[in-house]
Amino acid sequence: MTSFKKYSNDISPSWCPGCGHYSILRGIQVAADKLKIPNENLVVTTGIGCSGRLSGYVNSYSFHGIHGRVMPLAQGIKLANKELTVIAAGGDGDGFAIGTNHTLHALRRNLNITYIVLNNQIYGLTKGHTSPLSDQGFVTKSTPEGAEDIPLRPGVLSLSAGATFLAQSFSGFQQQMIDLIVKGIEHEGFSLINVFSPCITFNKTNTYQWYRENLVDVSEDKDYDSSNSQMAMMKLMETDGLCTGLIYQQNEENTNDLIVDVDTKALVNQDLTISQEDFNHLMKGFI
Amino acid sequence: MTSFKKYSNDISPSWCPGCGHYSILRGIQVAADKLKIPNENLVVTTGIGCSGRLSGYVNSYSFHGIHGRVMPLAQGIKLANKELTVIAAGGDGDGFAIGTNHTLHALRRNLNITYIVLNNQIYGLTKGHTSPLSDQGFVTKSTPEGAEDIPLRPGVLSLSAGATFLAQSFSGFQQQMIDLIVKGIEHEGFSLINVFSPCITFNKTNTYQWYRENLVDVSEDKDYDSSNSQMAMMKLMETDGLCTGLIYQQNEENTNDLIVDVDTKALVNQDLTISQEDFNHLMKGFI
Amino acid sequence: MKNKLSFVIGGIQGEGIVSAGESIIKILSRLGYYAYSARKFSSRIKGGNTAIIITVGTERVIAVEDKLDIIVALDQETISIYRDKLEEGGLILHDEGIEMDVVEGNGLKIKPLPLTKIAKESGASITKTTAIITFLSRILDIPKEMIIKYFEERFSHKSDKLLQSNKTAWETAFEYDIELDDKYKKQLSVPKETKGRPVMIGNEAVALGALMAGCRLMPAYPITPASEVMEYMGKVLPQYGGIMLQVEDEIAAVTMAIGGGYAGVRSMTATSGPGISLMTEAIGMASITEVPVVIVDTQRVGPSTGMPTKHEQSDLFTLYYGGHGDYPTIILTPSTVEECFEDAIEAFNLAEKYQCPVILVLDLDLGLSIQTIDSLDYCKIKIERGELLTNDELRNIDSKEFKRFIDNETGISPRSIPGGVNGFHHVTAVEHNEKGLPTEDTTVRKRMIEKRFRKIEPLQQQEHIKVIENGSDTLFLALGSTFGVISEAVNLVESPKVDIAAIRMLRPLPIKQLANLLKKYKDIVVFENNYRKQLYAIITEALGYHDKIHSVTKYDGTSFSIGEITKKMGEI
Amino acid sequence: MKNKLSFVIGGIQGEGIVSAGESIIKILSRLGYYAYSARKFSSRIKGGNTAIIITVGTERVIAVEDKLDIIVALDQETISIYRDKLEEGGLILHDEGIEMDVVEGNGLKIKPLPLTKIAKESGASITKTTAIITFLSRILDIPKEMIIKYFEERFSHKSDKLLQSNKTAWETAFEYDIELDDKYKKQLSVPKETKGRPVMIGNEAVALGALMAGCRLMPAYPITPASEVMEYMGKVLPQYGGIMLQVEDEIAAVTMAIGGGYAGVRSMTATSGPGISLMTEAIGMASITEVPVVIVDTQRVGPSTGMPTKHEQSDLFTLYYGGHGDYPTIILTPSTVEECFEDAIEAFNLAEKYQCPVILVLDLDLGLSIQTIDSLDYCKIKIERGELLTNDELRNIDSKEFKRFIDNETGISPRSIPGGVNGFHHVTAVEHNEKGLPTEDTTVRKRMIEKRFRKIEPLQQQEHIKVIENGSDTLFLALGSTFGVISEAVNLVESPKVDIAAIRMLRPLPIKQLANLLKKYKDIVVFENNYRKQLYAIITEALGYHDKIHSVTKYDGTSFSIGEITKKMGEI
Ligand SMILES: Cc1ncc(C[n+]2csc(CCOP(=O)(O)OP(=O)(O)O)c2C)c(N)n1
Ligand SMILES: Cc1ncc(C[n+]2csc(CCOP(=O)(O)OP(=O)(O)O)c2C)c(N)n1
Ligand code: SF4
Ligand code: SF4
Ligand SMILES: [Mg+2]
Ligand SMILES: [Mg+2]
Repeated sequence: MTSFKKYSNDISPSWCPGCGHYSILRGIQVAADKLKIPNENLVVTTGIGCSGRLSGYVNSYSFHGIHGRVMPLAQGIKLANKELTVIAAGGDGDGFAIGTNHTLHALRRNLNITYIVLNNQIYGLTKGHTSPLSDQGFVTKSTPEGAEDIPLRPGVLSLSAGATFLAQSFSGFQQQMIDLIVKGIEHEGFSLINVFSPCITFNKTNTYQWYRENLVDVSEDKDYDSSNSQMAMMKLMETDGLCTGLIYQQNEENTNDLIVDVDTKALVNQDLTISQEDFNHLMKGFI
Repeated sequence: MTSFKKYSNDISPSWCPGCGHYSILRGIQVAADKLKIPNENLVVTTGIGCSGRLSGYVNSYSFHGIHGRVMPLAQGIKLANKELTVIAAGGDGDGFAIGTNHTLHALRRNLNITYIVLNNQIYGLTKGHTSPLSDQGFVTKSTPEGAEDIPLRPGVLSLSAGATFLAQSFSGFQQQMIDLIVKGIEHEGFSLINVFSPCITFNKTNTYQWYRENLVDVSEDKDYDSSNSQMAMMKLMETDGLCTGLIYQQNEENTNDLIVDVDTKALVNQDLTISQEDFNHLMKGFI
Repeated sequence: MKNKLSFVIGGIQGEGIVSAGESIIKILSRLGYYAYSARKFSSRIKGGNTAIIITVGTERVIAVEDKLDIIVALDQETISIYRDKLEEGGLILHDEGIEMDVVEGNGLKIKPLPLTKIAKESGASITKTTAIITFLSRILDIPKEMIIKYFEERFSHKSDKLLQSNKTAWETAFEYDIELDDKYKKQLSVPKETKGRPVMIGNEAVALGALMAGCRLMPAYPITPASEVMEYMGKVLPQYGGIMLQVEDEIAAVTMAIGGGYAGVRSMTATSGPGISLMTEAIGMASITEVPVVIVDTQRVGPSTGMPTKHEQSDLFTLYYGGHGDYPTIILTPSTVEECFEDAIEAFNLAEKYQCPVILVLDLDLGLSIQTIDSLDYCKIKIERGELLTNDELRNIDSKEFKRFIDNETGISPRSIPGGVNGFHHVTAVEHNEKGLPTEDTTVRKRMIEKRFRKIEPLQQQEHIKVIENGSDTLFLALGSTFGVISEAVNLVESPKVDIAAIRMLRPLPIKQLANLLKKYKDIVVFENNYRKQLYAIITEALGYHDKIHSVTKYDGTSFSIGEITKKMGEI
Repeated sequence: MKNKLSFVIGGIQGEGIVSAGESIIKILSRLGYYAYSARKFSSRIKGGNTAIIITVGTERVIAVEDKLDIIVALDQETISIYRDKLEEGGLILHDEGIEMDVVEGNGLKIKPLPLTKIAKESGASITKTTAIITFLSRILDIPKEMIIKYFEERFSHKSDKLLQSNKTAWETAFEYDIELDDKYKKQLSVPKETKGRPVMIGNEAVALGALMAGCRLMPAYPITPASEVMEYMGKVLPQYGGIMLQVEDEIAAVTMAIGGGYAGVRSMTATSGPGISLMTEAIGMASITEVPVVIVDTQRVGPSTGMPTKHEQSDLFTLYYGGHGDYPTIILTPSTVEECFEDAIEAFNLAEKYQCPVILVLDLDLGLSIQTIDSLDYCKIKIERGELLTNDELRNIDSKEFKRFIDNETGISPRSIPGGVNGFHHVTAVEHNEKGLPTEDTTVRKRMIEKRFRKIEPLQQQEHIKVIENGSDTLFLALGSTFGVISEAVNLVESPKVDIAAIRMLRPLPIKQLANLLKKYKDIVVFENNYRKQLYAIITEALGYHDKIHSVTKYDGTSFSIGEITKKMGEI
């Protein structure tokens, strides 16, 4: 089971030893291996943050862009070539501060992309500033008297924006995470996987131990039905977002035929030349 | 009952006759009158769109800014001077396309501002483009084959982002709207009022009649408890957002003391001069 | 008989004024005439005066005349605004409902017409447009069959009821006794050829060019005066396996287009000033990551929300100098609708050849002025994809050694796109080495920034200024729609005529050709619509010669009139 | 005895290297020395080499020397990077754990020290910093009591356990027998005065200046290398009734600040290149609505994400020319930490006086270099609020007639803020008339844009270039931290010395003074850290004189070294 190394480019990550992000990198690599995605058909895009470095360690096409714009970048790639497996990854700041708009609109656009949030509830790369996902009272360099604002909860928000697949996991739960990433990639539509990924250097509150103590696994609830969006919403509200597992997956067929339509070729494979006849016809429209 | 004219600057709006926005303008003016807000203490800020013109018709301080940024503008004003009544207004495109990020973060920041969404489910000013709130299949200039994406629902989204006050109304329900605006202004925290406001020129689907037929009033449900956020969420999900009235108001005291703290003066009234003694003390911090 | 004739149709916004003007232009163009129109509108949907000024001629027209032969007024404001421009012997046609404070005399003829009445009686108020078209075509002596044929085509897809109402309207208008002396009827000379010519706006020409160039992805966010680009693409792209997508904002639009370009699809977006400001950071990303992408900027009045429906050329500075850090882009500036089409194609070729963002800059007048053009040339369509590695080439590559950003002589590194075997590599908007991996090495940084700029240097040596020589030692230089106004002004004078030129590529600036022009001419006068003399400054920054180069600017939201140019010519 | 001494402390990021350097600087500054440091770090949190280079002197230091007297190495990389810079007779102190491939000889002394060991034994690995400080201070012959006093202050707020660990560390380090010949100890001359001096970075000086200027609202979004501005404000603002707020993005940050400025509170935000690109549209809004606001840009390497922790001065173009449309802003460019403080104050006064955005531009070296300064001058603090109408004045106003944007001679219209009776009015980012109402009138548009630019014209005539004359006919001109390097280089040479200057206001450019300088000097050499010669281009665009003005650039992510400047001086 080391064939996932095929998806590693042998560069040693610049993360702090113990950072939760390692586990997610491995999770993506193992999932890719399980699904036997050819390296050249995998595209990993990331935002900016410690999390953003992830794409630089995957042996595939990969794009490390600008802060908060990982979603439009990933969508552009998927729209261009629907045959690719596109995985986007980014920090909680990247996706829920500067990038919130894009995250929500990506959810409602529902293209077949898997978006993994590396959620450490803090800004790692800028050396410990508060994040919109930080809890109230959280003390950081930018909130010396404790964060004031009501934290955003990625799960609830994603469901509200029309998520067709929502999962949550934790860097400490490798197996669960891998399973969910595989499911997410397999889901025919947009999948958001919010992974709690401790920042051991700057977040002294939401530590590995803290998550272990506070997270509940939805699969432990026998009656839980992950195809029921209202139940999913309630679960998220009850646990204040601190639950893991497959939270919600829409049963119905994906309705967005922008790229789903099997009959049409990927944009990148379309013939670019338009015949003189067609051109003349187009010109007629102007006469 | 024409003293609300005090809040009108006598410029005749540039809206199409019959546009839903007229009713909201009047709603704001009447609410201001009911609350006897001195003209100089009222600040109305708006985004860009047909809706954005609203601030130009109110006899008060008013600021018509750039597309999608009405929320940060309004918050800056409120932070600067908590004694002002700040009403923000903007279109569905303004607040839920380009401005989504700010809308959600304003909700979680929970400053004492009232934000009225002039929701016609279309872009009026650009002459009929689709909006993120347009229904699937909606045909516009920019979606000639019908909108593909799952529409955003302002109500559900606002609750998910931590709304402490959420109401919905309709341009056709003046009395309800006025009551809700008054309640919103009185609410000690952020209030979002989503008002369905038909664009009679470009939106031939969501017409006055359509809204009358499709909207339900939450107050008709005897068991409805608007202080129960889970109930509010269920109601919004059940009705696909098509309900009006006071959807949710948090009972608890506002916790955000950025500007609530009664003991501190408004920023604008703070003494700007810092004594030499204090300066020396500050300098000591660097030695 | 006249070779050229000008008229204005004006009224309340929302009454179908522009649509009437467009129809007239289409009808005239089918007859073999050329027309050019200027739109006057405000940033509101209904209400407020709007007008379309049209100049028709037997030869190509690329600006409206200053004087008018006919005013068609549906409101009083139209008369008060345009009265002064009416030629002696001019004609005012107006809806009989409006009050007139202008009186006949001095050759002026005023004719009330039952426009509103006809519309009302026809059962649909929008048939007013049809009535206007009918009356105007009668005055212009356009054959009745032409008009009816046009109407029938136009309304054939509409409901029976609507067709019927319109038919009633045009029939009434045809029958109505205008009681107008033949001398007031405006007769145009017979056109040279009677072949039907296309009617287009710059925005549509850009879109059509993009489509023909193989653009298959266009994410965009609507904004005046650029929305027509996305609207046309939205109509045609699905027919050719492409996608036009209205997205959440301009940042998303450009970033998605960059994603598309990276993944190998020719992608573009279109916007105006506010959108350009928002796209700045991402454009820098496309440049440092060497991704091809095309961005259209149809300019309006700035800064900020500015005057959304008014004309200006004030994004030049920000396009040329803007964005944090140093990075190359290519900026094309078409000056006619035909060039909009050609430059759109060129833009995609340059973007892939030089692997960088290409910005296509129009102004409101060029983007929106409805006009007759000569048929666009299919032979001008060439698709050149630059250094894109083929599958065969990729198969011979060792993926571990692949240097996507190899620092070779030209600076242009062969490129692989996702899906291509062995070609996978990392791309980062952080400074990176030849393999694409992030680096903070000073030597590599220096080499890589030099490589990126080296790529586009050859363009500076090429000829990208269109010059029309008239034997003068003075050159009038402009870009965008201003070139049309200057051309028409020069055509009007007998002699001495100045030489005229349009800059067709703003960045990299065609330094060599400019230097030659500076040697050749005694004076170069730069005309532009902005306050800070942006084009003038860009040229003088690069070339000096402050004493030889002069600047004429206008920044009130309107373009130069022919008269203003003629006056400048007189001053030389 | 030396008047100046330089050393580097280097090791793995996350080991407390910078903190050790900062402590040494603070201790030296308390003794009356001046120090200046340069930080070398990468865009990662732990791991990777980081270093702080420090030059200490008995007189003011404003750049680090090229050569080093001591290397303190906690990793091997530090040695390989800095070995070549070591002076003859230099000293390497290194953690005994690291392998050494450098050998003693040629006057080079190498001394292993038990840094890691001490830290381990003390019970807390972060006491390594304490051990470094202690050893280094022993080598520099700093009185022991000073160090202990410093430590005690520093750790007094920490837990008992931490204090105890540190105490163990410093005591062990003091007792350890270094076995070093006195000749290797580096002795600095006694400072002139022994008064304690403040240690500051440019970012903090800006924040302190802003606070003293009455800034009470700062919404911001973190970004390297500007975050310290918000961090300091976050610490002090609440004590003075103000608010620092980390918001969702840079667009929100600047727009909120504009809201605050409009509502009468002195407001600012701070960012770096990527943030500046995102703020462009809103800055244009502040300008057209005539709202005072201050924006700090501590520049880093661009474009896009670029090199976040490296030095560059490449935002000048976008700040000067960027943003769609034409609008005035004021750009200040401090070149020392003291000027950061003063310019921050000036920025708020100018913003309110001219009712427009003021941008305060630093570069990474100026923003982050820890250094000793002379005490800041309380008397320089002046708060001038410009044409802000008082309540008395407002009471006499007829609100219906109030012209917030009156087009008067200066272009500066008296301003009312929300809450002020009778002063209510409409503000719009659309072009507007004197009352603030939207208009599309061409005459009004023209007048209003002219009014807005007229406001800041007088500044062009003022002296905003700091010139230090040395009797030369060559002037070395720079801005930001480059000025410090040039000064130190000029101080080093006996003669001939060039004259040196720093531009302190980039926009509006001090045309008059520049013209005089151009008359006075035979040659002007512009030094800057960017690829496109941005400062050079801005000056030549405004003034011509291409032959007199020369450009020297460096764009590899590092600032000029003193040696590079000296070399250029030699070439004259
Ligand atoms: C436009 C822009 N603004 C700010 C920054 C600075 N910045 C870099 S990473 C980051 C946030 C990092 O937090 P997060 O996304 O949670 O990732 P993490 O480092 O925690 O993995 C910020 C604000 C930037 N690079 N670009
Ligand atoms: C940055 C930017 N992008 C685009 C526009 C163009 N624009 C003006 S209003 C508008 C949307 C209007 O829709 P909405 O907010 O729903 O308001 P409505 O007109 O329907 O009331 C757009 C896209 C702009 N002014 N600025
Ligand atoms: S700072 Fe935090 S998020 Fe960043 S690498 Fe270190 S542990 Fe991970
Ligand atoms: S276009 Fe629609 S939203 Fe705009 S004014 Fe007209 S009816 Fe109202
Ligand atoms: Mg994070
Ligand atoms: Mg709308």
